[in-house]
Amino acid sequence: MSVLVDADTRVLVQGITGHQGTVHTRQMQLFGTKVVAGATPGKGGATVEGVPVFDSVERAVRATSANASVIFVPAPFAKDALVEAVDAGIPLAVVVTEHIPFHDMLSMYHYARLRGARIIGPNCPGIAAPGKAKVGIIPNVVFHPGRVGVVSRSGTLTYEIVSGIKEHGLGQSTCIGLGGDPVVGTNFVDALSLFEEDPDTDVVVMVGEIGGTAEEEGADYIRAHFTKPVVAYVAGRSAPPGKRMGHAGAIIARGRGTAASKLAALEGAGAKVASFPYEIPGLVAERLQELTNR
Amino acid sequence: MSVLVDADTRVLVQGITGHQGTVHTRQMQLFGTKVVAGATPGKGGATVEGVPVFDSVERAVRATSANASVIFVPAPFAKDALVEAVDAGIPLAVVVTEHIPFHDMLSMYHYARLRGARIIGPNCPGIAAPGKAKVGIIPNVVFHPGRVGVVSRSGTLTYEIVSGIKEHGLGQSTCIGLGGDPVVGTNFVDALSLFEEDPDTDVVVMVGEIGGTAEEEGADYIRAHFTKPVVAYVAGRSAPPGKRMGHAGAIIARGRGTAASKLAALEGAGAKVASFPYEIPGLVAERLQELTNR
Amino acid sequence: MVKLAEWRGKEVFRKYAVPLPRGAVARSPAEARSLVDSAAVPTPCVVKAQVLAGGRGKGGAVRFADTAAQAEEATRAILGMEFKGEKVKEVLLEEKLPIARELYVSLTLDRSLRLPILMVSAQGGVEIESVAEGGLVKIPVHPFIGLAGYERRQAVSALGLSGAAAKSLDRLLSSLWRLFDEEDAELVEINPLAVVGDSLVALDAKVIIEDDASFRHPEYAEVRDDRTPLEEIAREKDIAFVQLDGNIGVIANGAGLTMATLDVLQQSGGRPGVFLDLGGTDDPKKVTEAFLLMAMAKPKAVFLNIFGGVTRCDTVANGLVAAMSQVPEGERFPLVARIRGNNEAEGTQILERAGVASLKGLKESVEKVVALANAGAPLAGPA
Amino acid sequence: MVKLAEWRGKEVFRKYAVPLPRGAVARSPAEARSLVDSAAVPTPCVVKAQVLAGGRGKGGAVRFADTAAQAEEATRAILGMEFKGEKVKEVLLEEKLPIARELYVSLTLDRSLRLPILMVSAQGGVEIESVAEGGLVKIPVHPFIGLAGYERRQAVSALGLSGAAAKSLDRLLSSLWRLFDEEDAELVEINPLAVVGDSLVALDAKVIIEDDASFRHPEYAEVRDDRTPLEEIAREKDIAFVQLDGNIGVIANGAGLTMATLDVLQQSGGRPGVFLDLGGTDDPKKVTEAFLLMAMAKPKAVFLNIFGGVTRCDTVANGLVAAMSQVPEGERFPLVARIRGNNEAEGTQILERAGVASLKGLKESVEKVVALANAGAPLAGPA
Repeated sequence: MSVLVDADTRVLVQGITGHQGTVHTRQMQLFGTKVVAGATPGKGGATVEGVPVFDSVERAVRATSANASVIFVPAPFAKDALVEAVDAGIPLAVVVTEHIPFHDMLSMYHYARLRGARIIGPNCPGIAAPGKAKVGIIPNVVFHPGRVGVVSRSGTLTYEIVSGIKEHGLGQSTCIGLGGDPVVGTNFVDALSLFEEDPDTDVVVMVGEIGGTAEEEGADYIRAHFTKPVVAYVAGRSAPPGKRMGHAGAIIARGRGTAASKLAALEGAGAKVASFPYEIPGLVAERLQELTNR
Repeated sequence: MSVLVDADTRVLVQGITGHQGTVHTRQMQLFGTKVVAGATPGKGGATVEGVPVFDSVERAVRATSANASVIFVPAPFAKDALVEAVDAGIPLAVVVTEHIPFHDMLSMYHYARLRGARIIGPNCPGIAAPGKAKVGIIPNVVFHPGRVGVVSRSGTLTYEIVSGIKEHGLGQSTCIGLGGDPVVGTNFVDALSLFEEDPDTDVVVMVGEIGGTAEEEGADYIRAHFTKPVVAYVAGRSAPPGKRMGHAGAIIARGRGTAASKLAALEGAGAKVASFPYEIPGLVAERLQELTNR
Repeated sequence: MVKLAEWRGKEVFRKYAVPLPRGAVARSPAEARSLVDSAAVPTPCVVKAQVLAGGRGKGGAVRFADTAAQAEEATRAILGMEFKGEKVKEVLLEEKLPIARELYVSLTLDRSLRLPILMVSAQGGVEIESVAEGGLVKIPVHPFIGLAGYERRQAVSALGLSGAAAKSLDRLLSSLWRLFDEEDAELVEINPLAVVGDSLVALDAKVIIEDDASFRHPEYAEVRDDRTPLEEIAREKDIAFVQLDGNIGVIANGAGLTMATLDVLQQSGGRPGVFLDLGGTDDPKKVTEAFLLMAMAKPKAVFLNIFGGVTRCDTVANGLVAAMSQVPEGERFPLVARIRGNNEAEGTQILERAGVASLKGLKESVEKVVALANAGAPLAGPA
Repeated sequence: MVKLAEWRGKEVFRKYAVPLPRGAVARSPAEARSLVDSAAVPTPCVVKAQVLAGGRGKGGAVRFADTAAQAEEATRAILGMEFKGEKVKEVLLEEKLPIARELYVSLTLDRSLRLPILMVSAQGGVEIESVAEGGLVKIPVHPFIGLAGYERRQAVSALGLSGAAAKSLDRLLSSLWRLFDEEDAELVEINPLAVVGDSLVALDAKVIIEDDASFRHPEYAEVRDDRTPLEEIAREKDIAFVQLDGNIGVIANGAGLTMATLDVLQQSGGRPGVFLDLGGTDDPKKVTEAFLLMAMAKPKAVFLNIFGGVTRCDTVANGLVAAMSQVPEGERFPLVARIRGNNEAEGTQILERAGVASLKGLKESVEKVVALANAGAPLAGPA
C-alpha cells in the first residue's frame, strides 16, 4: 500500500501543453504512472507524449476517468484550474504552481474541503510512491521502493534526503512534498495521519523549515496519536528573522516560526532530530533496526 | 426515537428578547423542550421566561452546551445570526425568519454544509417531536405522540393536517416544517431519508405546494429508496402561473412547479395522493392498517 | 418581484458595462422625434413599447423607423396601445444594428441545486421555453467562487464563439455575474444577445430584483411593476394578496392553507377571486386592513379560514368585527368563517356576537361559500 | 512583501474611509513649514520619520511642534537622521489629537487555521509582541463570509467600547476587512488606534501587500521597500536573494536546500553572507545572472550546491562557466561546487573543463569552503 496515490491513480495534467507540463508528463510516465489525460483550454484534440488533451477538465474526466490532477498553470489562473478540477469531481489535486496569492489559496482550500477534495501544495513537488505512481515533479532517480515515508515542506532538500536514503540501501513507501507556501492544502498533521494508517510505512522522515507552526502541530500530533518512529530535520537554523528565505512560507515573523522552537517541539514529542541532512539515512536505519529488534 | 431532535436537545433561542422569541420560548417550554439559553447582542445577563440570555452564541454554548438553535432575528441580520450559530459549533439551526434574501440563504446553506451543520428553513415553523422537544413555532395543541412522520413546506396547513391526524386518534413521531422559501436548508429528500432511518416512524405525510421541483425529487427518492408508505398532498392546484402565492417559493415559473406535475410524480412513485386536506387522516389510517395486516 | 422594464434594466446593464445599442426613452411622439433629430438616437432605429409582458414583436409593440418623422409616428402608434392589459407609457428608441446571430444568456436561481445557474443558448431571439432541452446549456455557479473562468469558457464554447467575440462574451458574463450578485437579482436575461461584427450587444434586458433584498436596494423602491392597484396597496401593507379571475375571496393565514382553501373552493365548483394570506399576525389592525382590502376587490362572497398557531383566533375575530362596520353599505358581502386553533373559543364567541357563525368543517364551509357566491346573494352585509 | 510606509498606508486607508488625523507629507523643512503655514496641517502637530522600522518614538524619529517654525526645525532634524540603517527621506506631519485611549487592531493570516485573523487589544501603542497572551483577542474570519457582524461585536466587546465609539469601530473594522481582502494584504495593522472623543482615529498605519498578488495590483509597483540594493536587483530578476552578515555566499536550488546549506555552513564554523536560491530553472542565462549578482555581494568564498531535479546539472554548469569569465578581475572569489542529480555527469565534466572540481559530499564541501573563507584566500578567480 501507499498513501494518497497507488497503481490505480489516473493522472490528469492541467497545463500539459506548457513546457513544464510536457516535461513532467514524460517523467511521470517513465516513473510508471498512468497519465491518462491533459487539459489546456483551446488545445482539445492535441496529443502530448501520447496523452490526449482536452479543452476542459470535465471532458477529460468523462473520457478518461482521471482521479488525480497535477496543476502546472501559471499563478494568476491556478485558482480557476483548481476549481475546475474540483467541480469535475477530481478528489486529489497536486498544485505545483508557485507564487499563488495566499488569498486565492484560502478560497481554494476551503472550496476543495466543501467539495470533499484534497489539495497537495501549492508550490510543491507533489507525491510519489515508488513502483506505483508519481503525481508531481520529484525526480525519478532518487526513489527506491521501501518502507520509509517522507513528508517535507522542501523540494530539492527532499530530493537530497530521499536520495541519501536510497544510497543507504533503503527505500520509500510514499514521499509527499507539502509545498513551501504559508497556506498549504495538506500539512504535517494530515500527512502523518495518513502514514499512521498505512501498513506499508514503518518510519517517517519529516523535513520542516522555518515559518509558521506546522512542525509544532505535527509534534503535538506525534505525541498524542502517532505510533511510528519519526526522524526529523528542520532547515533554517541560521536564517535571520523577518526575511523570506526563498519560500513564501519560510519566514520568522513576530518571533514565531524559528527553527529552535520546531526542533524543541519535535524532540519533545520523541522524534529523532538530525542536526545535518546527511545524518538522516543513518537515523532512519537505526529506527528500522529497533523495530526489527522488538 | 425521533428525527433531528429528541429529549436531549438543548435549545438556544437567537433573538429571545424580541416579541416572537419570548412568546415561543414559553411555548417550547410548555411543550417540554429544554430551552437552555437565549442570545441577543447587548442583552447578556438578562433572563427571559427563566432562560439566561447571553451576548453571543459562543458564550451561550460555552455556558449551556446548547446543541440546537432557533433563529427569530429579523431578515437583514439572519445570515449573521446563522453564521454565528454555526461558528459556535451548533449542529442544527431552525430559521423561522421570513423574507431572507435567497442570495443570503445560498451562502448560509453552503457555509453550514462546509461547517457540518444542518439548517431547517428559513421561513419555516420548525421541528417538533411530541413528548420530546420542539424547536420552532408549531402550535403545541395539534400534537400527539405517535408513529406518523410529517414533512411539509407549509405552516398553518400543516397545523390543520397534524391536528386532523390527532383528531383521528393517531399521533406523530416528528413533524418537520421545511419552510416556504425557494432555497431551504433541508428538503423533502433530506427529510425522507431521515424518516427512512427512524424506527419509530411507520408512515410519512408529505405536504407540498407549487413552485420548484422538490416534490418531484422527493418522488424520485421514494421510488428509488423509500420503503415506508407515503400520503401526499400538494397545495396550489388552482394557482395561476407567474404569481407568488404567499410563500417566496410558491410560484409557477416558466412552466415549472405546477401542482399537476408534482401530483403526477408522487402518484407515479406510489404515494397515496389526497385530493382534499381532510382526506389525509383517513388515508394515513388505511396505510397503518395495511402495515398491521401484513 | 421587482421586474424592471427594458429601459430600466438597461440602465443597470450600463452600470456594469454590458454593451448596449445607443438609444433613449421617449414618453411622447414629439420627444421621440427630437431624439432622432438631435442624433441622440441614430437611424435606422427601433421603437419598442416599454411593457413587462413578452411577445412584443408579434404584438405590434415593436416598430422600425428610418427618419425622425417615422420615429414620431411609430411612437404615437405604440403609446396609444394597451399591450396585454398594460398601458404603454414609454417607448425605447434604439439604433438598429446589423445582427449576425442572436444568442440567449441568463442568470437565475436553481432551487434544486441551491446554486445560481448560468443558461446560454445559441438559439436566441425566441421564447427560451420553446428551445429544445439540448439547445440550452446550464452551468451552475458557486457563490463562494463566482462565475469561474472555466465556466465562462464553457459558455463561449457552447455558443460557438471565438476570437474577439469570445473575449466580448467572457467580459459580458463577468459583468452579468457581478450584476446578479451585487444587485440581488432573481433573474438577469438577455434575449436576444446579438453578435454584431465581432462583439456582443444586449438587444433586450430582463432584470428582476428580489423583493426581499429591498432593504439593501432603496434605488428600486420606485420601480413600477405588473401588480394590480390592489396588489400594490397590499404590498405596501405587507399582505400577501393575489387577484384571480373568480368571484370568491379567501382570507386565510399561511400560504399553504390559503392555497389549499382556494383549491378546495375550485374543486367544489367555486371560482376563487382573491388570495389573501394574512401571514402570522397578532395585530387586529392588520386583520382590519386585510378585510377592507378584500372589500375593495368586490367579491361575491368571502371565506375566512384561520388556523390559529402564531395568530390567535380572538385577534382575528376582533379585527374582523372592527372592519365589518367600516365597509361601505354598497360593498358588503356574504361571509363564511372558520376559525380554529389558538383561542378558538374566544374567537368564535366574538364572531357570534357580531352575527357571524363559525363553521367547523372545511368541506361544509366551502360548500356554503360556493352556494352564496353562485346564488348572487344580495350584497347587504355579512351573512 | 510590499511594505508600505505609514503615509502610503494611510493613502490606502483613506480609500477605504478609515478615519485619519489631518496631515500631509513633507520632503524638506521648508515644505513642512508651508504645510503648517497654509493650515494644511493644524497645530499642535506631530512630525514622524517615514521609515519601515518600528520604535520610532523612542528613537527620536517622532517630534512635536506647536508652530510652523518648530515643524520646520523638527523636520530638519528628522530628515538628517539615519534610522536603523534607513535614510529618512520623508516626514508625515499630522495634527495632534486629544487621545482618550490607545487600542490595537490588525488583520493578518493565521497559517494554522488557514484563515485570516482579526486581532484586537485594549493595550495599543506598544509593541504588540509585548502584550501578554490574554491581552490580545484573536478572531478568525472566514473568507466565504467576510468579517461577520457578530465578529465585529466580539471585537467591540473585547475593547470595552459602547455607543458611538462602538459604531465607529464597527465601521472601521468593515473597512479594514475590505482593504485586507481587496488589496491582497498580508498585514493591516493600526497601532495605536486612538479613541478621540467618541470616535476612532488611526494614528499609525502598517500595510503589507502580498508580493505574489502584484499581478492584480500594479499600483504598488513603485513602492520602495526595506530591501538592500542587491536584493532589489534580485527581485527584478526573480531570484530569491537575501543578504546576511557573513562572508560566504551560497548558491543552491530550492529554498529548503539553500537554507540547509547555510545551516551546515554555520554549524561548521562558517559565516553565511548570501542566500541565493536559483529555484527551478533550465535557463543557463539565469544561472549566469545569479552568479554575477553573487559577485556583486563580494563574498570571500562561494559554495554552489545543486541538486538537479527540474534543474539540470549541465544547465547550471554552462551558466556558471559563462559567468566566470564575466566577473571583473578584482571581484573574483574561490568557488566550491557540488552538483548532483539530473545530468550530473555532464555538469561535472563541464565544470572540470573550466577548472572547477565538483565534490560529492556535503560535509567535505562545506569544510572546504569554510577553510577558504577563513583563510582569506586571494580573490583571484574560482579556486
